[in-house]
Amino acid sequence: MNVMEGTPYALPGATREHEELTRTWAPASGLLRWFRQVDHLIIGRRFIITAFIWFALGGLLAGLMRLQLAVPENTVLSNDQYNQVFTVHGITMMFLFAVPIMEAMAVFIIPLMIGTRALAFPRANAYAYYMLLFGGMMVYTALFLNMAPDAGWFNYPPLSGPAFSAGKRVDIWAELVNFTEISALTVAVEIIVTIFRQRAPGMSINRMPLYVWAMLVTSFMIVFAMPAVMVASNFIGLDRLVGTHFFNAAEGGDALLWQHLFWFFGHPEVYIIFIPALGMVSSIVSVFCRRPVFGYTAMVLSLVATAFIGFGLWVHDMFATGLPQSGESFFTAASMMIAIPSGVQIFCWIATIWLGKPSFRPPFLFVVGFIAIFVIGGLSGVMVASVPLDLQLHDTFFVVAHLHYVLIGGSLFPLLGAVFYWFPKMTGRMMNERAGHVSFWLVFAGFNLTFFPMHKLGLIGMPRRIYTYLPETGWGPLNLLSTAGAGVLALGMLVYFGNALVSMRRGALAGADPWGGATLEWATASPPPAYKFLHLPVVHGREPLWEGPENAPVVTGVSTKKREVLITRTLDAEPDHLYVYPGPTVWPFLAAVTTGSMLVAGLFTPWAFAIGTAALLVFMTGWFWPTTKKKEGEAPPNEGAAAA
Amino acid sequence: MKRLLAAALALIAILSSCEREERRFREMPAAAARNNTKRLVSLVPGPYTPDVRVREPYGYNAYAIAEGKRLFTWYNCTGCHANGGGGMGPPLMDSRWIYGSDPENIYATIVEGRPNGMPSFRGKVPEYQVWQLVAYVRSLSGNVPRDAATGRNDHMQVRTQEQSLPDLVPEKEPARQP
Amino acid sequence: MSERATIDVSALPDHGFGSRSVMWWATVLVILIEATVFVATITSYFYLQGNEAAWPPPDTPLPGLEWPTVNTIILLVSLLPNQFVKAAAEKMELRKVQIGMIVADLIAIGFVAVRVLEFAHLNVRWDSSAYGSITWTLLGFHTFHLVTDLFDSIVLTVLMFTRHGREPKRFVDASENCFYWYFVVLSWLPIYAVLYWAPRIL
Amino acid sequence: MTLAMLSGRGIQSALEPAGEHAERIASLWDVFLGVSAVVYVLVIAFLFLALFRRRREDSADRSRSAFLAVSISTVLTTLVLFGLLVSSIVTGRRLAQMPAHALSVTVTGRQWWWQVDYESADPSKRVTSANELTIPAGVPVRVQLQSSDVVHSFWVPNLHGKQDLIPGHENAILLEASRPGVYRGQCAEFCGYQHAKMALWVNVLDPKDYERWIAAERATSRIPATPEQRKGQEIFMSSPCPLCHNIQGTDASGRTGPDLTHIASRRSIAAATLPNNRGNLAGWILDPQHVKPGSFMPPMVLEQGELEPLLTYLESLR
Repeated sequence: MNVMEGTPYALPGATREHEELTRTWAPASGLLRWFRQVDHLIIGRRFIITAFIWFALGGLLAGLMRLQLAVPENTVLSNDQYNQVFTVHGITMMFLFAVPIMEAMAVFIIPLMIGTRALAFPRANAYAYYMLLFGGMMVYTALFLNMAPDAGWFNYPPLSGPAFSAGKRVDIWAELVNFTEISALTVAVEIIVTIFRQRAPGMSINRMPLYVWAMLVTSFMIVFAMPAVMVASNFIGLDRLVGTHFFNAAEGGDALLWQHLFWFFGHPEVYIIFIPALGMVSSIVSVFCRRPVFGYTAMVLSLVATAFIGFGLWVHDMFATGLPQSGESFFTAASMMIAIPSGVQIFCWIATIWLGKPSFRPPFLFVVGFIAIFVIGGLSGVMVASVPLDLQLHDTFFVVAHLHYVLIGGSLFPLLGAVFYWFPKMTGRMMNERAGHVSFWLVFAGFNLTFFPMHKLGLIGMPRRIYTYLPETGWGPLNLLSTAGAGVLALGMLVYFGNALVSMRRGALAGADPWGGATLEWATASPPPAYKFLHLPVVHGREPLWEGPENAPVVTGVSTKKREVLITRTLDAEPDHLYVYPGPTVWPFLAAVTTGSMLVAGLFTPWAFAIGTAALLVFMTGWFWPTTKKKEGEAPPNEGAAAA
Repeated sequence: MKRLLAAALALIAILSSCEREERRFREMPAAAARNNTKRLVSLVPGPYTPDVRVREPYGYNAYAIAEGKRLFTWYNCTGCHANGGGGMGPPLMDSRWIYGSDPENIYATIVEGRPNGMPSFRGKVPEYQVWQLVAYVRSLSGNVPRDAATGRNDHMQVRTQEQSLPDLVPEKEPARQP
Repeated sequence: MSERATIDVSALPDHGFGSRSVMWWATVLVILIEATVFVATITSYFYLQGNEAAWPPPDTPLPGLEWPTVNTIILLVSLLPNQFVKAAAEKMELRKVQIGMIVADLIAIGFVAVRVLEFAHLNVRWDSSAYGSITWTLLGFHTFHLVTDLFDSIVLTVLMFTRHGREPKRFVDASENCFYWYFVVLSWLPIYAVLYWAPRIL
Repeated sequence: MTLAMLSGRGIQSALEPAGEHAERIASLWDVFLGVSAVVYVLVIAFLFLALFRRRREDSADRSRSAFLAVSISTVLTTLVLFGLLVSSIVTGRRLAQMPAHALSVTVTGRQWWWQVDYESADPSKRVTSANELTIPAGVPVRVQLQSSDVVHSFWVPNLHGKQDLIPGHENAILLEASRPGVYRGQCAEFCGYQHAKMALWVNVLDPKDYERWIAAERATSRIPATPEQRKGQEIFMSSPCPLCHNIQGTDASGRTGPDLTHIASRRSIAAATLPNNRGNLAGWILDPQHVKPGSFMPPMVLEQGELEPLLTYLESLR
């Protein structure tokens, strides 16, 4: 008997198919299996765990900062250490955690949710994972070697330039950006292609789940935003390594060029982190209120509008640099306008809750917490969008509070809810509900206790990124309160992740669909078999599992002897052709090792890039060389150029 | 054996990057001392042996070399040596050393001064800053590891950055007596 | 339940050209990413130019115009074999694809050779001013993706002569490779205009 | 808690305006805060209603009314945002107005202190000082902002918002203090090891007092009057100090550290980090890296009996 028995799209008595598919899609085995996996479930799980490890380390650094700032003139950290710690905290959370975790969740969930057997370009996906892993390892090795970047995650020249940052610290920043952006861009391409070409028959573009929409929009934002920061990081790398003058005012360079390039990436980055979370919220609200999200079209349009406006407000981070006033008014208007689509989504969720029957399971609690916190972040966002107010608030703890309300409230809360929600799909077991409630209340209380006082600290003059402050500033008591809150927050996180770790082994068995979900990932076993769906589903609506899946047709005729996936048309998802994906291989790992070595050696000599590119091309040839007569490579060589 | 080798290599990498990246803001009193506490005897038979207590503490410290670069301008070394190319004073970026390329010799040159124009900075520049200057001056002729040398500065460019300067083999110095 | 409706897809083809193929989509996205890189770099070029009273800065000669112009012509010529290969690949005519790809590769190698001369005639060093930096970087970026694509094309050409060359997928690859080459050529035109004509006209 | 937090008290607070610009920003803040509070309460009230309303077993479709509610909320949001936008732009316009006549001061950001130059058409009347900006009350002062190294940001919350000091760019900010007093400002853009201890004091004087002050400031340094002071000056001149510091009227003409001509009249040392008194001065001279690790002031090693005269001399520089 097979694990798919009883799932809605499995034809009964398909034991032979089950056995053949299991053999065909078997993950890598043998001594080197860890380096050869390409399946999106395995890579996705690793991606998620790795990103959460970086999150834990970044959180520890945050704890160190809170300890240092707890009282005036504290000496937990020296100024040199503090600068490294706050910089690494920032780059960890932005580059190593936030974007990767959102992509990692999608790598795991999206193919299941749209009813296909694999993520497009499985080997590139493995490569992207190793790049994230190596990038994080590089930064934390550097931190232990006292050579972590120390010019802030925003890394403004001239401070980050060769004249004011000695040694190789800032170069680590520049290389990390290359690591993480290669990873992020690769995954973005995979996700877009998967969503466009591999949806189950019948899932036309107006029937895609909102989470799929959110990831589609996010991936496009990544495609357009990340190149700007790669250009910037290469500029600063060249300035530091071979003496170019992009940011040297005396030779025609300009420090503001950096700020434009960086924030052209940096502001969309916030929405790249936030939009997937909106998708998660929609999934959770819908399931736990037992009805479709109210206003599907409005939700989709809001996502798209957010993405577009998100590219129009980068100067919002540069109001104090003395730019022309008319320009500033435009960016104020754009920054305020982006509140409208966010508002529409909040209203639609409240309407959904109103119309539905909410049940207060932990994932839903995290969503309620999200709304309560995120609205504060949104409102303080409207405040910093106003030029006059921003002149006072910019670069103070008010902004620290604002961005944590937006990023923790807007992204981490939905993410914690989503992990709770999809945990059974990932592990086959449920997380403990009671511990889930406890962790929610601890995180919620701890978060507000930590970050709400920071609004006030900013207003009474506390700038960001200071390693200490004088007693007579009067900032002591609120900082102490904030540090205490950080303790509660950390405790809540411990409970949450402890719960996850214990439940992984001992949680109650979940079954295919523990929550009564609406979307296709709940139509397969938990955890899903390597081939995901015994028969590919055909869908007729936005909530296929709520619309009588037993009566829906299924797809037959996809080969059980090859790793064949069904390619469907972009808009209406009509079956188009069949395509064979490759099996386990070690090449992505080798290519990632080569890329990583090239980037690390590039800290020291520009020749590393010439030699590294040559080596990489050789590896890519091995990667794309067709393996056997029957199994074929998936990508033509120009994929190689992309990854290089 | 292999593992041992790998561990040894890793350790070397760790130690060297620690050395390179350290920021020593607050030097021990010995290094911060004013170097006018001891007088050298002006007449020494045989080749000159400078009196040096600390032996080149900053040869592989990127921060100290960068500080040396800053002080090179701040203390107006550029007035005579220009940006290393030389002017009223001898150039510092070539392989020719009148008084020797060893850190101790350069230290002595700065602290003691030299005939024909090099003033003595005894008592004017704190000990550790002299050593920072020594490290920087040596970097001008490619005598410090390239990964610790400074990059370009933020002013008009007069020459290639220190990092990219070619390594110069110093001219043979007379063998020193023990 | 055994009467459940099914959609049998076993008759569907195992490849598709153009926008039907997943590779085409990946190529388009890669092109979008690289185009964004070029746009960001060209925008930086004009941003830096806006800061300077003279461009190129005083005492810096203009970049040599001969070699890049020769190169532009070579690149435009390369479109002919490129289109020939693309058409042949979509009709799965192996011999034509093989010949066309060899010709296209030879032209591209010629282009890279002339590119070396272009660098030699930029008349500025990357570390002498921001003008030099952005000029070298922009030309460097284009050269980088030119060289990688040339290498890929050569590998694919070799593949076309092996037993793998007959697989339909190889023809899809060849077609996508030509598609990408269009981008290499078309992205060169604005870069050529910026690097060699902007300092003369603007 | 929320209410307690909204009342402002602090050493440098945007909520206690003492100048025209800060007042305008503070009133705009009040508007935004009020509107935000109302919006937040409404959203949370609706959320709770939605969560806990009593649900009857009726099958009537309420999505029409939900559609209406969402539409109305969206329109209201748009209107409120538009209102806020207009009020913000109006305030922004007012802040941007530069009067034709204003006192001119140049502030240069340095790692990690502020150089302050009081401009005058007559070169002999220019005054250079550090870490303290003295301005007359009720008079517009145009502060030119420039940086000699990295990006800094000039921010005196009680008087105005911040403005960046960017190498290669000229920025300016207009201050107009409404009443005499002492206000603190601090660098607001991360600038390296001592970003945390790069502050300055702003003394707002009655215009008449200001005239007196600037006249005194224009004078060269006091000539040592007592033997102890004279000895101190000798020690100063033979030490490394003059390589970086300037004392007008003496041989000390360094330009890389703060000008010490009238150091004793200043409120603080080390960029508003320590109150200016004999003990702190001694500590700063002997071990500056303890107070501000990474700053460019090297420690002085003094012989027995050198410190006291040196301090006496510095304290005489009023």
